[in-house]
Amino acid sequence: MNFDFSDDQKLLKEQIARFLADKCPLKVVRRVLDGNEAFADEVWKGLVDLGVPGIGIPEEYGGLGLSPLELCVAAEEIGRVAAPVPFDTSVVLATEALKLAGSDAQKKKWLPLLAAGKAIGTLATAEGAQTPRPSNVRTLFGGGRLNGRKVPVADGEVATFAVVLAKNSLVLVELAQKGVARKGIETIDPTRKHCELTFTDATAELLGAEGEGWRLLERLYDAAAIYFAFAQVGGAEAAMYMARDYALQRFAFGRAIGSYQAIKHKLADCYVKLELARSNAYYGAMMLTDGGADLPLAAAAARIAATEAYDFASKENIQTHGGIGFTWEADTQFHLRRARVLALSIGGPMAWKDRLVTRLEQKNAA
Amino acid sequence: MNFDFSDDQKLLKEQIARFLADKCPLKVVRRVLDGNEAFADEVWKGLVDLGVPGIGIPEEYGGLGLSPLELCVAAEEIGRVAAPVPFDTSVVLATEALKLAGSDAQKKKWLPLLAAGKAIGTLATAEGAQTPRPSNVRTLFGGGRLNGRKVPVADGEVATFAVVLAKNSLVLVELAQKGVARKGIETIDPTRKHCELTFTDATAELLGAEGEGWRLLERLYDAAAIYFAFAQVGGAEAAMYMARDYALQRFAFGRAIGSYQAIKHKLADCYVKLELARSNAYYGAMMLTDGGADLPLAAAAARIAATEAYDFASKENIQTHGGIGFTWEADTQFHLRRARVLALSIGGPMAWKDRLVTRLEQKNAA
Amino acid sequence: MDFNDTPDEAAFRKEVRAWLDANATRKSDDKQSFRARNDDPELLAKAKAWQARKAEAGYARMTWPKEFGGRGATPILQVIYQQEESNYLVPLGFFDIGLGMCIPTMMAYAAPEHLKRYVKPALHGDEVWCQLFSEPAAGSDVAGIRTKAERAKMPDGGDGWVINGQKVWTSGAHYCDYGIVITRTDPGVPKHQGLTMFFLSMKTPGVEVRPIKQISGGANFNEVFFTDVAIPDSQRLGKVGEGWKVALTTLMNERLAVGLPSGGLDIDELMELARDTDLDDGPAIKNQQVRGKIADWYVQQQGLKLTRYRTLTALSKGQTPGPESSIIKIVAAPKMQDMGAFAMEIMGQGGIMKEQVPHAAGFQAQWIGGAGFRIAGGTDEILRNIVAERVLGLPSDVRVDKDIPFNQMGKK
Amino acid sequence: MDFNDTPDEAAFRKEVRAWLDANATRKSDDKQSFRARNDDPELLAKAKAWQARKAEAGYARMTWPKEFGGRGATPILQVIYQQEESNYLVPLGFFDIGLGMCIPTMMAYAAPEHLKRYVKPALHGDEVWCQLFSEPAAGSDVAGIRTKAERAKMPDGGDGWVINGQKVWTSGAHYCDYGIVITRTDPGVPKHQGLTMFFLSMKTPGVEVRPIKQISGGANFNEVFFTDVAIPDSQRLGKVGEGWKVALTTLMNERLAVGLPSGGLDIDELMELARDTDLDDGPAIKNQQVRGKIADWYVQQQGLKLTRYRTLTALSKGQTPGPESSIIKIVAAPKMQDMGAFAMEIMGQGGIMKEQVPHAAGFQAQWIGGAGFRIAGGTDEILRNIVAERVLGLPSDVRVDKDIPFNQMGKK
Repeated sequence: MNFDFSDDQKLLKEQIARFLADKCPLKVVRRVLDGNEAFADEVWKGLVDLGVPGIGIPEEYGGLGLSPLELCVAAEEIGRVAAPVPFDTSVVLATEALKLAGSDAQKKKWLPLLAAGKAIGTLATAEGAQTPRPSNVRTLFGGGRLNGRKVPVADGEVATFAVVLAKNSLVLVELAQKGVARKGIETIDPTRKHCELTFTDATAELLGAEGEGWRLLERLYDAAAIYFAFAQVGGAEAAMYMARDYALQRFAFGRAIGSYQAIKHKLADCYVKLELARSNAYYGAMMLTDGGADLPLAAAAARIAATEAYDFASKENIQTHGGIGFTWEADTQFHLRRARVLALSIGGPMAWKDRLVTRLEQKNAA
Repeated sequence: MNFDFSDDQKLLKEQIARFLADKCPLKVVRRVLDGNEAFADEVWKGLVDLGVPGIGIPEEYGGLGLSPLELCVAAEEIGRVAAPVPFDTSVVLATEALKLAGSDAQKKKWLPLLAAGKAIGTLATAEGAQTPRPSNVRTLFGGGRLNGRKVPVADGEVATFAVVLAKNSLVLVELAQKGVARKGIETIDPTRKHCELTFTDATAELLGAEGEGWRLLERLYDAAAIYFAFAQVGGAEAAMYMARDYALQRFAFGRAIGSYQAIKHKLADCYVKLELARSNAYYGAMMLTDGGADLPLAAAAARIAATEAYDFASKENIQTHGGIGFTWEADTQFHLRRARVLALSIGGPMAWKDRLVTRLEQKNAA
Repeated sequence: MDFNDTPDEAAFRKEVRAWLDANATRKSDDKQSFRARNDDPELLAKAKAWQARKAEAGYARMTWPKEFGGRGATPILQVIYQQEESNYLVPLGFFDIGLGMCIPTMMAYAAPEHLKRYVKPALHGDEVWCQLFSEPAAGSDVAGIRTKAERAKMPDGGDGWVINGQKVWTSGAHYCDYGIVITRTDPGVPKHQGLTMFFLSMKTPGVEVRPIKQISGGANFNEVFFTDVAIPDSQRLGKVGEGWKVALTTLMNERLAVGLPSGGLDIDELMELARDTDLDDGPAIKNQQVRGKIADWYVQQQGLKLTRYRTLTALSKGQTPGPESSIIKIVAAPKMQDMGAFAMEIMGQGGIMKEQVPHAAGFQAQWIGGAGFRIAGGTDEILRNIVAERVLGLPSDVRVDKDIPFNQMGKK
Repeated sequence: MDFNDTPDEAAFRKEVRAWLDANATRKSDDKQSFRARNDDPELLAKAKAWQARKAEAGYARMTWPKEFGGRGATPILQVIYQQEESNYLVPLGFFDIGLGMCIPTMMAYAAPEHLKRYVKPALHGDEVWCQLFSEPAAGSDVAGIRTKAERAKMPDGGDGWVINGQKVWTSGAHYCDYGIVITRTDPGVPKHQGLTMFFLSMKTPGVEVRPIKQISGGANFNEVFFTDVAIPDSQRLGKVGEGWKVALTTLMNERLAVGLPSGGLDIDELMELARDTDLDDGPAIKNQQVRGKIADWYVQQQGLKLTRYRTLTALSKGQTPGPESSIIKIVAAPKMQDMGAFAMEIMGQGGIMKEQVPHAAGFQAQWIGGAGFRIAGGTDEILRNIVAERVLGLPSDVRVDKDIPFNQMGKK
């Protein structure tokens, strides 16, 4: 039984954690919240120096060629500090999409740039406030040209390219061209910038075979669900300990509020959800690494548990803080916002629960 | 604003409450639990003497001709003591079915007997462990003959007649005939006896028009949902106060367990659910009395809130009691069992929630 | 059982409606609002004008005695007035704390000449009052306040006090003229015993108001700093050391003021969203998980509305309402938070965007505002304690600070 | 990251499997069980025989020192043995408390001659032990026990004790030969200080065992009454007044013993039911509310199983497991109760019938048994306290009884 990360992986985790604790305290997240930066540049550069974007990229494409497990530990630490960097977009979604569906030429072109932090990629699927379905996606690709509108797109304003869902296919489109208009939009989480992308006869190319978009997206989301789960586990743990620390030092009626069962049991519930999420995330990581048959089921379980854990911890962290936790000055808000963005960005829990049961039915039928 | 029962209704409520407190303490329920009685005969007789079965029956049919409000207060008190009597079956389901769908001849024959407690009626819809639907009901009526099997049927062993769902119609069948076989079955609540009824060319007659069964059943269930909601509110309140009283006298670590927030907040939640249920039940009672357009919606809301309140209070009453609450000797079990029987007998919360939203859609479309 | 007025109530309602028709504009639908933003100075002026008109007509505080501009009326009449007024486009909300909490406290404790001076301007909207209770280290535990008041001579030689400290979460302090403030005058006795209440002008030198920006972006609350604020002893309310008793009067009035949260998005808008929005397998409204949630929240929404009707029934009958209204915020606050979050989930990834679909920003505001609503005016936890103790008669929490002098209370 | 054995573990597993194949019958599928009913006397005899065979082969308590019949092995080997054994049709469960809690307590505190006398028969299943701790007035608060032990001379003139009182919730007392019992020897000191532990034969005159019937119908627990039960001082474990320290040894071993609830119905059976059962609108499995619940419970079920694997990983590496296993019963108990209730709801009104559909009785047993599981071995509330205090480092509840002599503790 070896259901844990290796010592090397733990060392990498500590290294990243140390870097982020030093360079990405929550005041950096606040700077992005209140300012106009696309993301925290120096944090991103540091992560690039540590090799994070290249962790999952094979050595032949300029990456470190490490396993998904190494990327999972990075995700957890980045999630823990709610780092305002294009990790979820570039390192997870775009990189994994290329690995999954890219032609050799596409991989040769983009993966080394992604690994070196010289390109930022993103994924664009939604077209407004509705779950994209084959019947409602209006963005079209044909004759090498892409037309349509995608919103919200995380990091779209600074991304080098986007992987775009066009009807039933994925296409890769470089964003610095005149067929692409980018407009920043407001969202609930100003620490992760989003935009609207409008394509007007933009030059683009298929990523993967034509008509395979939904199938590829499902596989991409399974991988992303697991990496996101680690980010959510990290964030949930941070929010829980933020609440715990406050509960130890805040006094009401002559004693620490952490001595009241209402607070104690609330935080115990945080811990319970966190450990359920962690265990499910570990299994997802293992399946991702082994390409195990349980991968789709494990991904769904990891996603559901982690979303629940982060949502709950981030909400109850504010509740534990009381009034001060609801002020703009409080650091509680970062986890609340990020939890919601991560919860919705690759489909919410309702969708994943349905998916989980479908996969369970398939497994039982097999 | 007069959203309350009248003084006369409250007087009736007190009268019934006094009678039940005296004649139907939980040791009577225990007697039925451990024994072989069909129900607590002396309690039933006393309720008949008080006129309870005739409350909702018009005077021309030998009843008291009172409004649904009077039957609601009776239901609350009967629910409070978890009385082992055929109230839900005979007074609510069978009586209301006759009032709703009976021909004048049928009403003339049965309502006076029901009012006087000389007949007991019941309703038989289920055919095993599945929600009855047009596609799965196998019991058939034709040429005055009924064939099929209904299980579980509450009070079926002692009922004079049953209202039976036969394919798409309701029929009335007298049970003391050779075409009817009755067999007692075990259920989770031995304080309310159930049986299996098998019909073999049993003589029966339509109740309401042919093919109208499902529509009638829906209206019958709306009325029943409201009376049951009052019974559930009564039961939930009793379970809550049983827990409260125990929490005041049980000590752990040198103080009453009712001084711990885990217990305090649990019981506060009981109270919150109880008051939501009570308010929704009141509105149901008002709609039932006025025949208001909101009746279907109010019935569904009353049913959902009351089921939730009783379920929660009966479970957490045991939890508050700890080990002693899980023993056969404890009175906590009566509410746990009864809550579940009432929750499932006319459809569980999931079904009612779907129904509620359908009705909300209809209302909004209107 | 009905929702009808008694004959007297009906007559009064008719009178009110006629007066409102003559003096204000009826809303075109019940979702319309005055879009009150407390930081709009023009709005305050309008609100003051409306308050003045209302007060002149005798509708502003009908339950007050006639000598103070009221009618000595039963609470139900006041409720009827408010019900009717809510159908008109008028600016409200600036005077609730002053008239609901501060002035009643003044009536109970202030000298006759002060009442003569302050009640009428407050009632007529000329002067706005705020309540200065909460502090950074005293939220749920109001009696733990640290703002000090020490005896001092006033420049005119009279007896007075000097106040130093900080208040927080003061609604409307930035536009208020007066406030009542609770202070610690004796740190050497147990915490409830060393408090004293005062009232003061918010323009008194040394009073500084700073708005608090909330996570939601709003800034309706303030921090108020007191630096050597000198006030005469005549502004004391109640005896020295009996401030807690005075505060209880104020807070009891707060409890009476709690109503249903009104306006905002609710079931109708959620149904609309679910009808108009696709999930993976079709319109959200067809999904049984969505239907289940809608049903649960509908039952809560109705339950609260109907519970309120039970309270009004008691008022209408001249009875004391039961404790049922204590459930309102316990239910309404998490419902607000959860419903907002769920609506965002229905919108998918796009649920994070502000102002892309009709109610997106509204549901997001509920989600984020719900987190604050679960805290403001009594946290979920404090309210459950109150229900458990006052309604169910369970014992209070163990109080370790009861008999210890305030300045002896160690943190560890 | 994998679920594989180390080479040593794999070799051991192979050895165990070979031994089990030679000595027991393999289950045909993993849902099959021995249908253990603790009150079947024949079953006990079979269990004793199996225990003896196991002990002879050195598998009964591998972590114990060799002198006591163990192998001085690491815990992971014991876990591997148990994993393998669970695939065979063998009667288990009678010796867990004795070998897991009582005998380790004896090892820590009993005299060498007593260890010589008692350990081997316990290990070999010849003698069964029970733990006599809980009392009617001392459940969560074990240290609040009232059963008295008073010094007395034995008939042979030796020093001894006379025990009077009542224990409750004693598993298996009706078939046990020996027990360890905690008593109050000094009511004049604070409650944790006046306790003393003993062991005794359950056949000692004055010991009376009565089964407790539970709501679920089962009767695996007992009340045990002590009426002038005389035992020699040599049966004392630990010093007089230090019984709490001894009890903590016992209870710590209980914590290590907590595993996953195994057997019973779970997701597979719920899916089967949902597939085969119609709701109003078709097969239950198509209903998104049903799917949502299945998904939630699957995530919990998997989460607990995988959390257990994390613990086993630590054991396999020779490390001390983290606190993660403390979540198991907090999750598993309400899940059992809720899933049972939900399965009944799927069956509609017929959900109340016993034994009409394949799993009806099983789900009903979960619903009703879950209520007990939420209490037994630490209530939901106590377990959350433990997580909050031991894992998160939050303060303990205020203890009003800490320094008060036991006999001075008034009820009000």
